[in-house]
Amino acid sequence: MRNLASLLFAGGLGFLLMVFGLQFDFGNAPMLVGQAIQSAAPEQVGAANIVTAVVLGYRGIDTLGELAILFAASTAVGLILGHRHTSTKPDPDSGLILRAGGELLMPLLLVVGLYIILHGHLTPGGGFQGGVILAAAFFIPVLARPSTPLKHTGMMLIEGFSGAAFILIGLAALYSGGEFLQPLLDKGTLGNLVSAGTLPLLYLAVGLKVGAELAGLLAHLAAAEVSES
Amino acid sequence: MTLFGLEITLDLILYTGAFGLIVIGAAGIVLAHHLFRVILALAIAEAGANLLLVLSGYRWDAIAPILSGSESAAPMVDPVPQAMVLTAIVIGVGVQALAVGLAMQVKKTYGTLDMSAIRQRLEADIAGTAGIATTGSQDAPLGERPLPPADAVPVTPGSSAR
Amino acid sequence: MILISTVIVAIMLLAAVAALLFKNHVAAVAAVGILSLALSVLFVILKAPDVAMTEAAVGAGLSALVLALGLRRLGLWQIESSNSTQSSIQKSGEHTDA
Amino acid sequence: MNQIVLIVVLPLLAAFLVPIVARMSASLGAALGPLVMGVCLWITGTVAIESAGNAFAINIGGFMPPLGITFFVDRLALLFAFLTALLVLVLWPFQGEHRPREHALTLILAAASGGLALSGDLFNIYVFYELVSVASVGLVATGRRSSAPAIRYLILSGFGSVLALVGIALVYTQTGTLNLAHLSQLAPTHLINPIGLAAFALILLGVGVKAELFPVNTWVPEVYATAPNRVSALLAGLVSKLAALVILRLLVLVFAQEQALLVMLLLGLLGVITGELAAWRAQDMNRMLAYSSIGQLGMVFVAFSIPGETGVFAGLAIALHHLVVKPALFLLAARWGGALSGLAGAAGGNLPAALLFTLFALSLVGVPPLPGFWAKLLLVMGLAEQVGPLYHFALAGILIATVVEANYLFRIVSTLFHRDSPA
Repeated sequence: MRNLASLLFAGGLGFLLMVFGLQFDFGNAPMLVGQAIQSAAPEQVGAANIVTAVVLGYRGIDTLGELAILFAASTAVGLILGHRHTSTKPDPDSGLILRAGGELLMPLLLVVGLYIILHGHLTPGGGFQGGVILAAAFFIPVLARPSTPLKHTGMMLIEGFSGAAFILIGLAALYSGGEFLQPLLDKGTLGNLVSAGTLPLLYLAVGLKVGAELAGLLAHLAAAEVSES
Repeated sequence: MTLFGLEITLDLILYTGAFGLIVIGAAGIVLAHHLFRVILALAIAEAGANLLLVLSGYRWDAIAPILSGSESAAPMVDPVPQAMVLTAIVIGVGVQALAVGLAMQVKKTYGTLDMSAIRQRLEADIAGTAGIATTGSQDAPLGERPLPPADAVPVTPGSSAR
Repeated sequence: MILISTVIVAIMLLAAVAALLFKNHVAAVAAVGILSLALSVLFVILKAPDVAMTEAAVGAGLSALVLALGLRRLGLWQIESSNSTQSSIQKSGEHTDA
Repeated sequence: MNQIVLIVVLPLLAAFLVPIVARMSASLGAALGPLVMGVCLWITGTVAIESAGNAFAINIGGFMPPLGITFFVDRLALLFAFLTALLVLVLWPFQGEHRPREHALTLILAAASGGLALSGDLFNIYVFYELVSVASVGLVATGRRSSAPAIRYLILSGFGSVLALVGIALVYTQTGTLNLAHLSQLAPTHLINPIGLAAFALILLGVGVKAELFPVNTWVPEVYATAPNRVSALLAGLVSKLAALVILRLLVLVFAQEQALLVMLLLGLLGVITGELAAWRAQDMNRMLAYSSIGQLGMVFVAFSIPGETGVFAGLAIALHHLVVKPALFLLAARWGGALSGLAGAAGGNLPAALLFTLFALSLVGVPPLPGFWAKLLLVMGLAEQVGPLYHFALAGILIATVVEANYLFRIVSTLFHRDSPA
């Protein structure tokens, strides 16, 4: 009965949405704001990648909220699953190939991740995508040797200070007479690596924060003990 | 190209994809019996919503929103929905990880991941902590079972002792 | 473009249905991963390279990893069919149907 | 004036740093949170005095309004920001074992609540709303047996936010902007149509999860029954009101069409009826308070559905009254808890608490000289002024619900002061 009702609900929702969907003027987005941002972004923010200009400039506080969500999720998972490292029987270390491969891969992933983060204002990619790669780099040693847990102190420092750095850059703008998160520094030449003012710094903070949070989340989940009884 | 008198266009296909994912995800959230499936269904519905958001900023004759020097005057697709989707994807994975962590805790506490079993155990648990003897399902519709006035409810020995 | 999009959308919808109907949880997670990959290709077609990269890295990579870790810790990690005897992690009385 | 953004940013900064500070010095870590919340309280107060009640907007990042994100600061936003900081400070986990992670989550909840009160951008509201979700689920899960309610809550609010995201996509498809002020200019030509109504319904269902709106409030009883009472008080008192505030903003600014009001009226009325009846049936204190909270929020929505200023005033009056009363009731109930039948004569143990409980309960019902009466009177008078059968039906529903409410609250009060043990 309940199943039938929910199926009807889902079907009805789908039908309604479909009917509305066909009324949309697809491919001719109104772009009131998008157009304005597109023409103003090179001058106001100085990033060649307009999406980056929106993510860190025009909608910077969304990104801050998003970092906070990752932090809250990681904190909550840590709070729920707790520290059980002593009682948990870790998985056995994986074979030599994966261990050696992990050690080789980790610096490589770090470099690739940082590259993607630092070119976020020029090409597709940036703090989130690079951050995920950083997370993989941080997490691979755990995967290769589950008995040696993630270095918590170092991770905690990266996690705390990268988030704080994002906010402090924003506050620096507030206290130099502007608004919170107003772009600072010289915009430079459009398309150069050193351009777009504080944007690359912000993206670096985002990338480190995302990487640290996600690696922390993965480590918590991997170390969790679910009783077999 | 037409099918059953309906012209098949790109937007029809894309919107079918987006709304289809949302509806499949919604059905899964409501219908799935296993907690892990519910988490998967949530991810599916989120994917559909993200696709819909990207579609809302699409323009036919436009390039990706990245300036490459000379041709800066070319029209671009709307960068704002793309930025929103970036945010939404990362939010989604955070929520998903939290859900997986909670599922582990549920498994630890109740020993099962079956949604209806969890709900039953939960009801019993709440009633037990409050010191109420369970008198049948709490899910019964309103008015189905006659409810005695509160002071006549049978109490467990523990709570009447005070 | 319309042909590619049709194929991708079909893959996505099939993967979504499969993710909910497969009895095996590992296969279901794999189906969600495929869904994410197809979606990221669709994002490239829709001229959203940033979103495509994120969806590929987060949706197909990280989220699948999170789910796989979850499966492992929840005792649902089981690649072969459910009557397999090789189940050191799989708890015997576990409820596995969808 | 633009330092008001600090009430969002400072708690976030503190939350990021709490684990590190607590590692260096436990006492400093424990003091950081309350300190920051105190600073937020002070900032809100000074901004309120400085602005002298005039509304103003700050453009985050210094971009002109429709381009960037705007915080819209009026008296209502400042009031809710102030109450957020105050309530978080009052309900701060001072006692018990010090857990930096719990402090961090509470700080994040405070920041997100402040953001919800101030934000004037549709997607920014969504982000803060998700932040509230994640932080509150984390806090709920700190309860001893609350992992299952927490995950059911998380899944429902996750589903709600997917619906809200679809609604936002519909709005964006129609208008191409997200700024609420800009949307309110475009709404008459772009959003007064079926798509606008669908978008409103989707966003209403999404945000309604936190606001305990009728069909999406199944999490309320189980979460409030198992979460720590401090967290229940925060959710019932603060978070639900902020979600209601968001719904009010959207309704007044963006979706001001007749059908939207009717949808609100219907869902609100259903919430009142189901909530109060379920509260009447409830056999334990926490779930009774939870269901009564659903009923009260339903009244807020019924009030919001009255067109014009009257409805807004009545709804806000009920919401603010409930914001003060319900956390107090939850905290007082923590003393007794458990089954209602076990309460007989409990007042003897702690007379002041019982008297306070009685006072708040009387105000909740709306006994004349108490503030709850005036709030309800505003609502009833507003409904009576409206023409149309649905409004009169709602009026009858509210009055009957009040009788039911009086019945069960008086029953508890009389049990509390009962001399003998029950038969």
